[in-house]
Amino acid sequence: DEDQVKIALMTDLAGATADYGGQGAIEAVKMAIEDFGGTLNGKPIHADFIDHQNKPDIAVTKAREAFDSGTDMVINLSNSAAALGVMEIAQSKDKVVVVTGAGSDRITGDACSPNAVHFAFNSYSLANSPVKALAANGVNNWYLIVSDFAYGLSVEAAVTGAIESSGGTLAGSVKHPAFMASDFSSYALQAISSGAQAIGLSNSSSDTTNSIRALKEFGLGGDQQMVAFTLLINEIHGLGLDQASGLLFADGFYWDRTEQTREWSKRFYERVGKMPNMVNAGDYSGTLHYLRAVEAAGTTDAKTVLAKMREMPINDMFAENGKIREDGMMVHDMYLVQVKTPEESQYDWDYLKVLETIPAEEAFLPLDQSKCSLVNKG
Amino acid sequence: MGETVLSLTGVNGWYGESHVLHGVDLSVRRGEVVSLIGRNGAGRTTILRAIMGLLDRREGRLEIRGQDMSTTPAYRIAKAGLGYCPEERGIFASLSCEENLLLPPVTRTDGGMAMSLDEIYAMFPNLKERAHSPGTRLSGGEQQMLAIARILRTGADILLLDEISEGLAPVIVQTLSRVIQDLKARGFTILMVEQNFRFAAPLADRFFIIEHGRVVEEIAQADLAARADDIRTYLGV
Amino acid sequence: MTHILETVGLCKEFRGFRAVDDVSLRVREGDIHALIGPNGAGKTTVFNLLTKFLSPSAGRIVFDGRDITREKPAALARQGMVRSFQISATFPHLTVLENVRVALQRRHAPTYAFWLPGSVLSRLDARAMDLLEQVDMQDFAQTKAADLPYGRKRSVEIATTLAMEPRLMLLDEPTQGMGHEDVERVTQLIKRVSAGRTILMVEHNMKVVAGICDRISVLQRGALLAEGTYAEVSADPRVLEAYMGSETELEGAH
Amino acid sequence: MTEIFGVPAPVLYGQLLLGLVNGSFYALLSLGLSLIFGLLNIVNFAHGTMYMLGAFLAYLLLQPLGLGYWWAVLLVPLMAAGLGIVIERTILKRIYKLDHIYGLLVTFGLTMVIEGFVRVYFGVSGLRYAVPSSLQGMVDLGFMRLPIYRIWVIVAALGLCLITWLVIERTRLGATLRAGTENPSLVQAFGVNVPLLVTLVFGWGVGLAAFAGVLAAPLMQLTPQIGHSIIITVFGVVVIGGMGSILGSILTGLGLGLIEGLAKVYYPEASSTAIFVLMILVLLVRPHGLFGKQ
Amino acid sequence: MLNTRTLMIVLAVAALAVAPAFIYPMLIVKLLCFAIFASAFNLMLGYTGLLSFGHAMFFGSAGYALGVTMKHLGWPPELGILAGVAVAALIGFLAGSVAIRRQGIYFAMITLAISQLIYFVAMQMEWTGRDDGFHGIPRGTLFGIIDLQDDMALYGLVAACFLLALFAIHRIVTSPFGQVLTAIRENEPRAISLGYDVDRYKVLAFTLSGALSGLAGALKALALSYESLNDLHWALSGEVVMMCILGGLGTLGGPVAGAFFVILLQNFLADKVGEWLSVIIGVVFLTCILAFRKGFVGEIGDWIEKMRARKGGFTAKQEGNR
Ligand SMILES: Nc1ncnc2c1ncn2[C@@H]1O[C@H](COP(=O)(O)OP(=O)(O)OP(=O)(O)O)[C@@H](O)[C@H]1O
Ligand SMILES: Nc1ncnc2c1ncn2[C@@H]1O[C@H](COP(=O)(O)OP(=O)(O)OP(=O)(O)O)[C@@H](O)[C@H]1O
Ligand SMILES: [Mg+2]
Ligand SMILES: [Mg+2]
Repeated sequence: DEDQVKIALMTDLAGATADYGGQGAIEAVKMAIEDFGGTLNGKPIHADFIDHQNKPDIAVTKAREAFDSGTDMVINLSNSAAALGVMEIAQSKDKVVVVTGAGSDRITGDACSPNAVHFAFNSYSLANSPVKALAANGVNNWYLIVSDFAYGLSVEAAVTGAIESSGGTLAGSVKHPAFMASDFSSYALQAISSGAQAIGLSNSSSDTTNSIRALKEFGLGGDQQMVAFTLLINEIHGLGLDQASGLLFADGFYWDRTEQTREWSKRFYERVGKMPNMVNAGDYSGTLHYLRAVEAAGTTDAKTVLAKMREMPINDMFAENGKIREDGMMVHDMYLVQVKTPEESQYDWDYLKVLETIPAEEAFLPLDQSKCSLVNKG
Repeated sequence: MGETVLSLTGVNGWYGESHVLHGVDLSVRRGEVVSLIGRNGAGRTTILRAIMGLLDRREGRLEIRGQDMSTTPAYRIAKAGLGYCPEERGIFASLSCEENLLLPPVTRTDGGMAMSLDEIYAMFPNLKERAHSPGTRLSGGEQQMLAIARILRTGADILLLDEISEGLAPVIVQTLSRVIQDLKARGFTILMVEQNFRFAAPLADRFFIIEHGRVVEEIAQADLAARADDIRTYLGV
Repeated sequence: MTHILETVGLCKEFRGFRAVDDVSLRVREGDIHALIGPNGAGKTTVFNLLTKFLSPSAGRIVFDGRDITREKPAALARQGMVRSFQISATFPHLTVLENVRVALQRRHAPTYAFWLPGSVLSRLDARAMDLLEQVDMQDFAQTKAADLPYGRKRSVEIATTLAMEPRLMLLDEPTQGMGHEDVERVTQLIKRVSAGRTILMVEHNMKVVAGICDRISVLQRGALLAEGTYAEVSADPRVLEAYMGSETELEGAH
Repeated sequence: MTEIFGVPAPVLYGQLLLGLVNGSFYALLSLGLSLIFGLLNIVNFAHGTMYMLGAFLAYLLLQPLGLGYWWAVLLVPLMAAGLGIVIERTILKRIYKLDHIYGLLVTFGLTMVIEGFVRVYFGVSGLRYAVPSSLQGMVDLGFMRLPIYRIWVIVAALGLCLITWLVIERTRLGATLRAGTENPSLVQAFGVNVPLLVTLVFGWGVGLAAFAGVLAAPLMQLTPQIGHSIIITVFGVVVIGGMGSILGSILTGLGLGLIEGLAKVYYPEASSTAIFVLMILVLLVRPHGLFGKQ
Repeated sequence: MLNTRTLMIVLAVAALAVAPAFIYPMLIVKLLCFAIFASAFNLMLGYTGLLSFGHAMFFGSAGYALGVTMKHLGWPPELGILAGVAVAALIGFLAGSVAIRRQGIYFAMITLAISQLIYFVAMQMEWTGRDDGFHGIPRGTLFGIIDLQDDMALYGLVAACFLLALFAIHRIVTSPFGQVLTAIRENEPRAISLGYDVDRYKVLAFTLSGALSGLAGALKALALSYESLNDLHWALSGEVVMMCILGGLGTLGGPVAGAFFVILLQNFLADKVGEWLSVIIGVVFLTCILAFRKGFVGEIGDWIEKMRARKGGFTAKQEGNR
């Protein structure tokens, strides 16, 4: 029926990037609906959980089908290609998309859409802060290990930009095929022998964890630092602190940061058996924000709801005074974190030290540099 | 003549779906040379393959030295003392001549029939000369000798020989004829398939005529002359 | 008398082993020419060289006045030099008629036309039946080749070869593995189809050779040992020793 | 510092050595693949999966059972071989008489099933297997510091390759194997238990793959996909070397590791395509592979 | 016989006409695209006996070709599709010329390698959008009159192409060229000795199969307005083999049935069984290969033949008459 709210979580439920979605995402969305009260204007809130199997074309087909059968909002969309594809459809069918699982800067850049909101993180926000923070400590000579695919390159661009603007230098970089290589020793060796002060990992998922391992194996240490530009807490859990300790990265959410985050995270942990990562938290926060906007707007009409979403600030365990800009980016504080040493860690999932809070304005690309056509017009 | 060492009773055989043997009955006694003759495609090769357990499916009774081997897997049949020399010779390309010769495991030592390598080389001097060349580099005739020699080493005393004179120069066919006589003299039991009736005629004690996958006639050496007309009609000779 | 096929100093080495050694063979147009020799003499290798399934280590091959040493096998077939195989070679799941038709198709119908219906090939049927009659196979036209008895397969093969309108037919042991009846039939068939063309064949059956061959070349250890008519060759003591053996009654061997 | 085409010589040597490590994996895997192809006439698409499984089995031995690396080196190949034997007896033996594409397809199906299970039970985010304490540390080779563990990988892999090769080329069993590759039914008619031989060879081949998996386990995060990219590369190795050629597989595997190592220094973007280009080139010049027979 | 065939055709057309009323049209569009793809693949494996393990290269390249010509050059859809087909045919010709040097399993490996090569190249090209995919392909106006933005219009186009492709395959298989292909598959050395340059015929077959796969890929890209690297990935090549085998090789209906089955299974199961999907598909696939080797359509065909033979009074094939 017309005024029932139908949302769909579309993500990789079982594939290689299931940390960005999977069971955690399902539970996060369910928690949001429950916390909202389960119903909206007396009607139950309907949620579908759709597996795009990490294949953009399946995402596009299924999103089209979902929108055609009355879905109002699609959330998560791990995998940038899937996100970009679904955004186009959402625009042509006038529906809402909340991207939490993908990080491409294009989502709020040249491919931005009035129908899309980018919620949890993007490559700029992950790349920019660590570079700046290290520069302030005098670390400004970099070597980059870049995964040779769109996301890796987008991170690389953001990182190089940040290095330049903070007056650093790039000692070199090496590109590796994305998700195809399991042997990173060669890249690690090149990185270490470059003598750079910081080695940046412009890759993601298993590529990042394997890079970290290889760097450790070949004796990274002393005055050389590793910085990851896309890392989830699950991956640290998989790596173990002995491998990951000392690693610096930017994160959008850490479960053990405040009382509010802890409370929510423990509820999440009970359902999933893992602590939430920033995508999980984003899924929860995004769903909740959407539902609140629908309630406030009193309709599911996309234009009206999107306007409400932009108008209302986001205040929950994920974001304090988060705000959706006209390019679609939900800007919020980010955190520069460092992985604890095994000795520092006191209890399960006690993995990170929050070194610094990066205010929203600094964490995200300033609007005046945006490539988004929505911004230039406005 | 000795006791029956090999007998088939009501044997049916199939290649995949196609039913080729239709109730074969035959038996061979110790020390005998028996020849299966018939037209092309009559099923003679198939009978030998049936005995060796190389068909896709076989039914009926197979006895070797009085033991029922109807359900014995192929690799055990050889161990009962059978040596098989296939129609296509089956020389292994990746093995040297000598490796080919040494390939079949010695299965029976009790019968005392196993020939030593020296004895074999004495019988086939060419093989000694080419011992280290790859098997398929041998000429057709040498390959044929190798195929026979190979099964003499194993201690098998019942030999199944399929068209061993096929495609060989007359001069070699004559040599082979002598080899068979020699083997017979040593006490081997031989079941051979021959297209070349004139090669088989002086060697065999008995002949089974095969047609459409069954034995249609049995002729003893002594009756050969008398039954010449019958044979002619069966074989079109 | 013209020679349709000539080899000049043909050699083939397999990793140091000379299988064919300086063979200069000349086949006269219109003859049935036999190549005989002990096993491993190199007969099949010579055939393979002639039909380009192997390339020679040295020497030249001249067919009908043209040097064909570097020609591709298919091109050779198109020029009229066609080989039939030692092992029976038919298209097993095609009918006898289709077997012959495929051979006719290459010359007389489109072969690359993937846009035309298959029915355009039916105009070859009459010609195919004609060929089948020549080998006495007209009654089997609709039988699948796989279902034919051995000797009949040979007939199909020969009909197929004839469909190529060959000027020179190469037959490798055409009677090998055949019963007496079939040997007889195929021998007569070869004789019959030799009219107007040249045939070069390898054959161990001396009866066949004696019966229909005009000229005989004897190979031994890769080299040409003797050449001549059957009477000449069979009188040569070297041939007797290397090939035919002690039996004077030659048919006795087969 | 001397430079070779703009790369400092020590860096280059280091990369070549690392290439050799990868090459050892390729050699071990393609050897098993060749062996299986030779006797079973099956292109084992599941070979990469067996490699992955080897690594996960090692993990499984460690986590619930507490059996460490050396136990894994010993037990995992046996366990994998056992699984291989079960698969051969129950599934593969049904398809021997069919065209060999069925072998490829059945093993493709097996890949989906086995990998699916591993994914369900272990997840995808990657597990960690530590370098055994006895092999920790680095050796200073002068031009680079090489982890001891990698030296062990080269030694173990090449040692096993050598043993396998010797068995096949120099022993009676090997001769029987080679003969079985050509004409199994005839070998059977000579009294050799060929079905058993086939089963054992499959087990051995799979065991080699699993051994490679155990060797690899401490070198990377274990995800169900680790077999994917390597199997495609190994197919390439086998085609370049000549399918079924044992020595060819070993040498080509090592050679390819070295070439990849070079590519990663001079033109890293091409390191993943190098093998395919090489493969096409080789096939244009030598259609049967570098070591293949006609 | 002719009657049953006409009946089948009428039924198929009727089914295509009413289907959108019951099933989500864009899903049928996808099904049809994969059905064309699987049928094109069948032209290689089923009728020529060559297993290509790299057919995704045609499917994907055609999609990119359509994308580039329509988005950047502003070509209309009919020309975009043609461009896709042409590019796929060209790749088919080039890849075929290399791969044809080997047979059997080697052929499979080489095609796999070539398609991987194309995959990596596409992955590193700026204009493909790399793994972000090629976005925003306009659907355009067919022949300047039919606006394909309308899903039903698009469906009509795809359905028409589907029928056309099946007819084309049927025609190719029964054509004089098809006859030569059969001969080559049956006995290649003999075909050579009859003067056929078999490599050329195989390359042509590969090219045709590539072109038709390209048609499928181009249509899919047009329908989704989107093209991605997945369409070039070897997993897709594996999937199309699976479709053909499941449905039945060497039959016209088999690949269609197989494609429908696999896609529907993926479509409906994925959200329900989650992580178990690949296990389930794998088991289904294995069972089919081991138990119904001829595929659904092949097994049903056999069964019908058996029933017919029983009715007609034949008991078994004639035997023992040699
Ligand atoms: N591998 C096979 N598959 C199917 N049918 C076969 C096979 N081998 C032989 N046949 C068929 O079985 C029948 C008997 O063949 P067999 O080889 O036993 O005949 P044969 O008497 O030895 O004749 P030949 O003179 O040809 O050697 C023939 O009709 C043949 O076509
Ligand atoms: N591919 C090859 N590699 C190595 N040696 C070969 C090869 N082909 C043939 N030979 C050798 O060349 C010699 C001639 O072989 P060929 O097959 O031509 O003999 P043939 O005269 O046809 O004998 P047969 O009458 O037995 O058929 C043989 O010694 C054979 O071992
Ligand atoms: Mg026979
Ligand atoms: Mg010969």
